[in-house]
Amino acid sequence: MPTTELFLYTLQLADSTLLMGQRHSEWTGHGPVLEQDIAITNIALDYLGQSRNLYQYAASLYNNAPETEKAAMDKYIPRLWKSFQRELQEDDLAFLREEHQFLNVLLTELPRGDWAFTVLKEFFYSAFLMNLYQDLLHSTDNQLAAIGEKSVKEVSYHLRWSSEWVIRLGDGTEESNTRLNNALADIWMFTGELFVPAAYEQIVVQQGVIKDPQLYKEPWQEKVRTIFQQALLDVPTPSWMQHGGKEGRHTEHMGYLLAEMQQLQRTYPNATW
Amino acid sequence: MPTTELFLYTLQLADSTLLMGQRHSEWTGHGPVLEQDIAITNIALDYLGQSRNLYQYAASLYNNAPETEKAAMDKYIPRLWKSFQRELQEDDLAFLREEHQFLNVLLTELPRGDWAFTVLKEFFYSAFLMNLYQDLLHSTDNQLAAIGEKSVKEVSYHLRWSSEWVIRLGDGTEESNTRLNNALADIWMFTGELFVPAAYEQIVVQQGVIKDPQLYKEPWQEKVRTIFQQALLDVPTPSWMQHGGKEGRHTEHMGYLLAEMQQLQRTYPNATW
Amino acid sequence: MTTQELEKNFQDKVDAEVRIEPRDWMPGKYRQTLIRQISQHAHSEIVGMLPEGNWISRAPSLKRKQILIAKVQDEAGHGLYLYSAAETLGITRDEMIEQLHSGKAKYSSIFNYPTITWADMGAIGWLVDGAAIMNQVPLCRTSYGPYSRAMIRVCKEESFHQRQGFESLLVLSNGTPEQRAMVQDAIDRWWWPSIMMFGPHDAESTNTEASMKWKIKRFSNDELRQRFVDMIAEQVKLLDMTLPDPELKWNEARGHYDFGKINWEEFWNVVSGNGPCNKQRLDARRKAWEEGAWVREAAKAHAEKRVLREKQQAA
Amino acid sequence: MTTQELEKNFQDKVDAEVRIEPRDWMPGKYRQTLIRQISQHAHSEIVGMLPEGNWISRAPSLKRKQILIAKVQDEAGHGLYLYSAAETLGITRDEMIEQLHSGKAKYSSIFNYPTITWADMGAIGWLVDGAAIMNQVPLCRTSYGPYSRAMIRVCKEESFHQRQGFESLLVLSNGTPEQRAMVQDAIDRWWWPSIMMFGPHDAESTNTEASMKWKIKRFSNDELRQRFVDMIAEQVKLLDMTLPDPELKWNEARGHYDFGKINWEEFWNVVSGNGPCNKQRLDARRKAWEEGAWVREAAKAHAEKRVLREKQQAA
Repeated sequence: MPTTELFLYTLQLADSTLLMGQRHSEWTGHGPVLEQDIAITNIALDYLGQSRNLYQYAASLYNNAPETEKAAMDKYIPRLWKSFQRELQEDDLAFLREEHQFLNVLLTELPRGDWAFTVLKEFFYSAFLMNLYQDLLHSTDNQLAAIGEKSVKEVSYHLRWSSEWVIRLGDGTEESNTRLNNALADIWMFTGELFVPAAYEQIVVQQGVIKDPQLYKEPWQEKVRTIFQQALLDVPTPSWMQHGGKEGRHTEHMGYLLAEMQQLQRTYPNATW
Repeated sequence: MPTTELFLYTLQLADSTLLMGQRHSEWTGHGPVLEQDIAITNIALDYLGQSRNLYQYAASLYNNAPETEKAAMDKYIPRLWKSFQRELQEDDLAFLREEHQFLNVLLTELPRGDWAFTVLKEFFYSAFLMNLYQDLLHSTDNQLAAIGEKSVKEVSYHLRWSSEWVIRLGDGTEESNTRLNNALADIWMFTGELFVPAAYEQIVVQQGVIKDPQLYKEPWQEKVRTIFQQALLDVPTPSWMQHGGKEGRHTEHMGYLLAEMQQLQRTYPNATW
Repeated sequence: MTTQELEKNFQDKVDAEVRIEPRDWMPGKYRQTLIRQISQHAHSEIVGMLPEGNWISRAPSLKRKQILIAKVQDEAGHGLYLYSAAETLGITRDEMIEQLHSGKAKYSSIFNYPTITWADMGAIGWLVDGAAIMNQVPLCRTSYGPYSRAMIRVCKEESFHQRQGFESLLVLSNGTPEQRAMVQDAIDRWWWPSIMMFGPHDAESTNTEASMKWKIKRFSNDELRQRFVDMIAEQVKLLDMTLPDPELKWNEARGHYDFGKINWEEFWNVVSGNGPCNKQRLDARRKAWEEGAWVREAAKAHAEKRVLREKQQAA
Repeated sequence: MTTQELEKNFQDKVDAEVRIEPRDWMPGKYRQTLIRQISQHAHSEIVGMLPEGNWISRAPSLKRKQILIAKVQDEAGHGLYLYSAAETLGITRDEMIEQLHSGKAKYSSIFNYPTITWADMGAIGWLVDGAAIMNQVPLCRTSYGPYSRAMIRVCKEESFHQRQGFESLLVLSNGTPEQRAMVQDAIDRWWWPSIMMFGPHDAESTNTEASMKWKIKRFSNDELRQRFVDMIAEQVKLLDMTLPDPELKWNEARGHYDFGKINWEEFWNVVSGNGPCNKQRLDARRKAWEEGAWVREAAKAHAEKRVLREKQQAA
């Protein structure tokens, strides 16, 4: 079975979870109250852990692929790594790829925003991941199944935590409700991409490794309806959605994020830290 | 005459003017009103022009130095450049040096802030540069004299423009006065460094190339007093001052600035743009 | 004079290529059309500062940083001329800005695409400014005097920008494989949006007839688009790159390049607010305006104080 | 009981190493001293998140990013235990935070230095946490029960952090010349501020006597500082680095390292607000607190609505 598509799909998840962790950890030390500073940091740590597992798996897929397959994957491998003369590692993938090689969904690269933005983004993404990981548990791919099993508990907590916050802010003060609605206006157009499979994703679906993400749309909408009702929020009517992240076309925010995150590895390539 | 100190002094001015330009240009497209968007952008462009002249001069000092001198300068030269096998150029100095190799005064690396912060910082720095460039005109070093001559008119405009804005905000509304006072509380401690010569600066003074920057303190204070009086601002009492920039010890803001500014050159070293 | 006489007088002047000036009588519709068109153009300059401004802090050399900043600054200048030209028609700059921020006034949809790599700076100069010039050069002879004079200044600078953009791409196209890939990718992303800048096909275009008659407009959308395609199809060869259109082909009989079908669905989608950056751009403009409010108020308050003081001293 | 009897009773318990608990009688001065000390310690944990937090987004590997985030999070946890311990003495967390923000309460001056390179993360773990542990281990046996129990948890985690910090420096010290230079530079910058963390020399130290008697404090500043110097002077050899003190030398007779004169002027300067980052740190804390106000209010409002609704349903 060709592994290029599985490799890309794994990267897509790895990139998305990395950026969730990266953005959430911008709150560390700056949270609205100590307990929530700790909570959002916990979630950031969970995402980072997931992304490490996924990058490690992606790296091993590449390292173990036949040379013909590697040629196809090379478009997504940092050019600089080739000069290192060693196996591909998780950090090469996270810190040396260029922007167009990142496959995360756009949702995950958006700037941190205020607390309303963060909890709503977390709610949308964890409601999606919850379904995904629950299915991944049963994947024919053992590694993805193991990662799903490890992660589903974490995401279930993230979803509960963020649902509660969405309700709290929606049904809190006038200001918190307004801020949540503003966040919704900013984020909503980035949710559609979650359910539209990229070309490589369709192939992984056909291979029976994962389910078609379109199947997650219905239960996701149901969850959104339920929580929004309690949060006194209107579910936006179907509208135009942003896309491109899964194919490496990103928002203008992405370049800044990478410049900061990758700076040390770019300045001192292949050093040990 | 040894050129290492002159090289470092030139870098110090080059770095400081570059960062003034870099920070000011963050306003481009975001100014409070179109005419002032254009004005602050003009000032940014003037600073960039000055920094290019200074970097070019610094690079030529290095390229033409005897090997023994080069060894002393190497601490401030980007390591990566050595592998390029060509003469040192202005962009190597701006885009490939590490943070501790930058010698700009701390004042110039502070985040953009609001309009009050920007105009006050510009006022403090151009009031200093005005004196400096006026003397540089007569420097025994022909290159510095030429740069001084070219720049003094520009800075004279910057000083007039920023003085007018300081007065306007100080004697404007209650809010603008408060903001200007907040800016003053943030910036004042970074003004002392302008007048304290670094070790290499002292040597350039001894060589008779430049005047002792301590001599600029008195006229600078006089200018500040004059403008502050019209701006209804109190001149802060003498207090503790920050320092370190001229020796390569920077604030926490510096790393972020460089990560962004240098990203492309770090990612694609020695490419032509 | 009766309205009919005034109208005839007006049209005679237009036909004789005499410029209409602010104090001259003009039909209400002419005035409205001009206000809409000039302010839309001014807004485009101002919003257009954002996608390019996005790369100022990251420009890869000091020289390129200077060039880019100066270019964005020129756009501010164009905005200024154009707002002034529109003001001669009896609308204030603040009113126009308010219309931009409320979404009532439009600006060129091209600026609702993101600038993702450095090569986008070159591609914008070459393709976007290139298309803009095609549209704008005829406006230097437009019937309304202040507009025509503003456009003469704008066009001079724009064609300089276009050459700079092309030169910048030329350098990249002679660079590393990564730089070449960057250029091709930028062309791929900017090509179709650029040729959409000429607006809908003539058959679907509203307002064209009156604008032609009043010499606000002098060539149709499709005419200008064809000129642009012909020009770029040649220039792209110098870059050793390709345009992302398999149907692009020289047509000997027509003496023009044929080209593929435009995705009008995307065009209308972006026009109606659904481009990748519509919200981001307007939010950025509104933010700058709101955060500048206290500065404008302070400047006004100070100016008033000065006037008052001078009066008191005089008294 | 008379106050004298109560005081004797209290001191007997302290002397017998029986922990004082929140409901026990205690001298007013003891309570005040504890509130000041514990809240100052809690504030130090919270402010201490900032210099390390500064490198989270830029950590050079995923593993190091995790470790760093987890460490900063632990500091938040320590802040939480300590605020809780202080609250048992009759002050609220909000009151303490208000004292921090107004400048009335202090925090450890060490956090007023900037973190300039990645090696600072290791140096803070090794030197700053190392000095903190020296100070804190004796506090695990401090006379006030809640404080003592909080410190047991804190110390366990802190010593883990210290080992991690050292390990991180060890990796860098085996790395490239640039990494080694980074380590030496970090040690040069953090060494003196670290040994100042033990406070003034015993002769100049106020409050020490009463604190000793009440067993809030168990060793003098100079005793602890000497222990720290002895420990670090050995450990630095493993890094193949040096401490920036030409007078540092093993003294066979004393069985301790001698070390150079501390720059107390710098110490008092930083304590009194003039460190490189005093304003920056407090501004950052105030900003987080102010920007979080609407979140805290919303949470409170929602909780009240819930209670009300439950009551209405019950009725």
